[in-house]
Amino acid sequence: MHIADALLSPVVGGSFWAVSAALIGYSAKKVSLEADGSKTPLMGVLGAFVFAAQMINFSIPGTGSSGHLSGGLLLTLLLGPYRAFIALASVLVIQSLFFADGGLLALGCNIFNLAFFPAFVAFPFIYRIIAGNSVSPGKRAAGSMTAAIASLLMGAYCVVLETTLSGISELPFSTFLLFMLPIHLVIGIVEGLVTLAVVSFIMKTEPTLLAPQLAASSKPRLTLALFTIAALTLGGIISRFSSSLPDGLEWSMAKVSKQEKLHGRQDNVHDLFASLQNRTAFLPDYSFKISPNVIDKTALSASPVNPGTSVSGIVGSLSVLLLAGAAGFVLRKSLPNSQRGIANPRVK
Amino acid sequence: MKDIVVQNRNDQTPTLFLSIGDQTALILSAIFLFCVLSVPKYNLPAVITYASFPVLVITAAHIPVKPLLHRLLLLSPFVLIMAAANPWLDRRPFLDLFGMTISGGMISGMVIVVKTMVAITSLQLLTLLVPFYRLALALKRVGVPELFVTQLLLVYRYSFLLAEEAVSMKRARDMRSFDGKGKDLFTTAKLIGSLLIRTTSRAEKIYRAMTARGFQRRLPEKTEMPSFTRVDIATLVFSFLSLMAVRMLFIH
Amino acid sequence: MIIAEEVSFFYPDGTKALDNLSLTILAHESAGIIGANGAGKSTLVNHLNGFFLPHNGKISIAGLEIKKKNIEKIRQQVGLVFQNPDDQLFTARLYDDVLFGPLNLGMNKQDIDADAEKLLSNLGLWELRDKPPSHLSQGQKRFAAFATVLIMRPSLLVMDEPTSDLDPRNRRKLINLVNTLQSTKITVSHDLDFIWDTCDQAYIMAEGRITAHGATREILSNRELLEANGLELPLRLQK
Amino acid sequence: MIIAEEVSFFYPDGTKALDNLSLTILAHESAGIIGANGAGKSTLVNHLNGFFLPHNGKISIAGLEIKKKNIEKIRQQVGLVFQNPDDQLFTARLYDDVLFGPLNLGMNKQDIDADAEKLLSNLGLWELRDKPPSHLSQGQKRFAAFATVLIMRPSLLVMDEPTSDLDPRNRRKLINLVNTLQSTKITVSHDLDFIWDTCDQAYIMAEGRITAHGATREILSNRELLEANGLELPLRLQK
Ligand SMILES: Nc1ncnc2c1ncn2[C@@H]1O[C@H](COP(=O)(O)OP(=O)(O)OP(=O)(O)O)[C@@H](O)[C@H]1O
Ligand SMILES: Nc1ncnc2c1ncn2[C@@H]1O[C@H](COP(=O)(O)OP(=O)(O)OP(=O)(O)O)[C@@H](O)[C@H]1O
Ligand SMILES: [Mg+2]
Ligand SMILES: [Mg+2]
Repeated sequence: MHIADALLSPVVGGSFWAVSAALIGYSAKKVSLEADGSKTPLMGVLGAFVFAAQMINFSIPGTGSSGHLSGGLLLTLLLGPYRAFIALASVLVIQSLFFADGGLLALGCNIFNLAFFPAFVAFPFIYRIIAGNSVSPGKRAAGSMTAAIASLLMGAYCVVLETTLSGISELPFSTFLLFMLPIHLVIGIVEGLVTLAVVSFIMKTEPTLLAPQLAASSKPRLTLALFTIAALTLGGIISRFSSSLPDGLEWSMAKVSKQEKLHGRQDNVHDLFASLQNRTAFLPDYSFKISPNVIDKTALSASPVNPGTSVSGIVGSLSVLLLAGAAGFVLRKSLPNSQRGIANPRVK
Repeated sequence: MKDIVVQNRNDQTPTLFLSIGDQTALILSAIFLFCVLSVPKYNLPAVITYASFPVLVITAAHIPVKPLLHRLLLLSPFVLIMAAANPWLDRRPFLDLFGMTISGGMISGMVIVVKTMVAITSLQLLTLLVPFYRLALALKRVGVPELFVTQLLLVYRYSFLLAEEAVSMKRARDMRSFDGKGKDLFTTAKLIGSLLIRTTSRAEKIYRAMTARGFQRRLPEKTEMPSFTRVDIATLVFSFLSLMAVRMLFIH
Repeated sequence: MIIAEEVSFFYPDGTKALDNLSLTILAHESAGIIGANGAGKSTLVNHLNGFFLPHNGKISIAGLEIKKKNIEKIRQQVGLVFQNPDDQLFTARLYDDVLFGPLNLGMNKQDIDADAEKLLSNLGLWELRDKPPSHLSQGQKRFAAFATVLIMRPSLLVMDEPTSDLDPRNRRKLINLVNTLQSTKITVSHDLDFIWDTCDQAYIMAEGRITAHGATREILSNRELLEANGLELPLRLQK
Repeated sequence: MIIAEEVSFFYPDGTKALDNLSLTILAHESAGIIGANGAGKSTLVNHLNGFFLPHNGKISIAGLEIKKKNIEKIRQQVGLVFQNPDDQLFTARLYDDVLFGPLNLGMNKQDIDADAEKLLSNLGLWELRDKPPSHLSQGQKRFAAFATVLIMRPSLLVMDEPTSDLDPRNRRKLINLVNTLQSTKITVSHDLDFIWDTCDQAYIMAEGRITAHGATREILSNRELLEANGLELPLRLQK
């Protein structure tokens, strides 16, 4: 489930960008430490494989609809956590660029939701604990199912969290969560079944492909996973608070800061933060809303006060749009062919 | 989905009146997206005004509009549901339009849709104007780890091959599947397993084909480009100023 | 009976692969389609099973127009052997591949097993039945692809370049096999001697349309006609 | 000069594909290798470029033994056209594929461009140069694969089933082209008439070994010998 750019506020999108970028850097370092160059092409191929596998749909029994593999757990089983994380992240980058799945700002969130959980949580702390390196089919089955379901549920939870924290959608946290979790439970079961079936198929026909999994690679630290989960739970609590009112993160930040003011703590820090944002003016104008009275005016009051949004505002903006189109047309016509280099004519 | 893959590969690189470097294009797109996406939830005019940037590029660079529109029609249902929920959940009157009351949710829902379209379009433009391998090199220059960039290039390169492989396997299956028999989860899982095996053997064969023709680890780098020129800097400054101007005008 | 009326087809990149093509093939006819590389033969073949739908014009097979809603019915009748056997074989075991179609058609497992054994032995593949198709030699793959289709007893059999990669003896075997089949047959091939031996009617294709048609031996001995369409006389008639 | 001495090779599943094969091909000879499907021809071809290394015996090319450490040198001399063109073409644009080898060899870009234009025009592919190879017709792919190898001017050219999927006129073009090349040539083919037209020496392969060899016309007109090896007379000699 890809989250889309337009549902995210820059603060939330940016934070997850930072987290995912750090994880990529971390994994890249780990992988280059392993110094097994022969696996680099394999990573590339398997990343592309995830893509291709998603084109083969199957019918989901009893529903009349069809689904496809998301592949996170499968790739981790084949490549180990670090390589799998990098491969999955690269798939998501390409999907965002070429398939309009998600988007640039949402990339951080999507990498986190779809790659972090299978690679760094579900595989090392669920699959391996249940199945270990055992070849017993029962243990493998239990391991894959649990791990797949858990990664999907955690991912879905994060989608809800990120969306409500952004406050662009009006859906309340708990409603949204109640909507998402059951769906992803089903998707998780299907994912687990398919992963299991694919793995046992490969075990039978080309067992050498599964070697990397059996040769235990170094595993991510438990503390990292625990810490992340704690942070996300906390986020959930905040969201639950905030989502009873619009403007999720901003509102809750306001509320928190208000409480802090009441308690007379951290006043300076908050002021500094707010004024910094004011001054840069570039960071979301949400900074204005952090002061509670603005919220009262724009978000909570029932009267239309936003001066930007009026009929004339919309008409104005539409004419700018038309003008821009016309300007482009003029620019195109006015230049002789030879002057119109390719996107970058310096490249030969 | 496959059509989209195909489309991108066949299109000639469109032309633009400005010649800016790839990093500049990348950075500009990022700044632009950031501006668009930080527009407050009820400010429709600002989002529409921002839409004029991609529109300018489309007309100036002579980019075929039809495929772009086609892509926009594929808006993720998830986004649409979220956008549609807003008018439902937020019914506070916001605007009076010829006696019709427009609610806050309607506006914010529309803002979501327009933002999505603008975001999608601008990424499409980036990928149309800058071929992928150059985009990847640009990423390397802005500090993305080399390992990751190589990975991106490999995934991209193999995707086309494997997409075709997957499509032909799916076709072979569909040709002999009837009444839903043959398309079930477990048959498909086997199919995916075979795809995986084929994938790796295909990769091996490609590797053979490459080494047979003198390939040694690195892809030949076809590009040598200066990092920043005056044109780049001018473009960056000018775009930045106009993006800020829109903010000043529309976002109070 | 297969009827194509003014069919046009464009690939997404704009290539016009079929250009107002019209064609009628009678039931139980064995039709040969010949033409230069890139003439659009495989594109036409892909239409006969509904993989491509015409952008203009229409095609019908035994009275059924080729359309989304008829596709499954059509695929039950039409057996298509692709030009590239890799497009046809997809399971991890040759035998599973052969059984896949009949099982989905709901045929009786025992009958199928008996059929499969006969067919595979006949084609010299019985010993290889447990191999993954990707581990076969190219000619073995070609016969394997043929088997996966033949076992479904299609009432229309379409073969795209069936003899390439076959050794001379297997090619001969194929000629005999094809000649014993009672179904309507369409063969696309550059092996004009094969067409000579297996087809009643020959259709010449060039630049996306049918440019000539008639009795096979007449068409194939008309040197000027063949040369005008980028072809040559069959080898048996040369010298 | 290519010398193979008692070479054996097994696939991982145990299939014995080469069985004590010995063979000598002289420099500047044009050698044809023929044999039934599954005889091991493609397996042998894969050895000539060091993709497979023999499990027993040894092979040397122009005095260089095929071994890990010589592989790079050998690959600069040997041009190999695979039986399946999909194994050969891998870039997103035909032209890039053609240039890939020469660029890696460090040839001069301008010379390559000129060469490529001449070669592609000659093969009728110049107009198609911007297409992705996977969007070509099967015969076009075959020629494309040929071009990617030919442009490197290998001193040993190995072609596995070069005529399949070619239309009669392109097949003729290939015969002429091959006959003008000065390099040592090894052609594996089921198209015995092609072998007849292009090869001086013919080698028959069966079950992983060479069972007969001699002047092409002698071998190819020996009906009993051919039939004993699962082959037939060339079509031109039939009837
Ligand atoms: N996927 C594709 N995208 C774009 N063009 C294509 C595609 N496939 C084929 N073509 C083009 O369409 C034309 C017809 O192709 P087709 O494969 O039908 O030829 P053919 O008659 O089967 O040739 P051959 O004898 O070589 O198999 C060719 O010019 C080819 O380049
Ligand atoms: N990857 C593989 N794994 C196992 N067996 C294989 C593999 N590839 C080929 N074989 C087997 O090895 C034998 C020789 O195969 P090879 O491809 O060399 O035959 P060939 O002479 O080229 O046949 P053709 O004329 O059909 O191309 C065949 O019996 C084949 O089934
Ligand atoms: Mg064809
Ligand atoms: Mg072979």
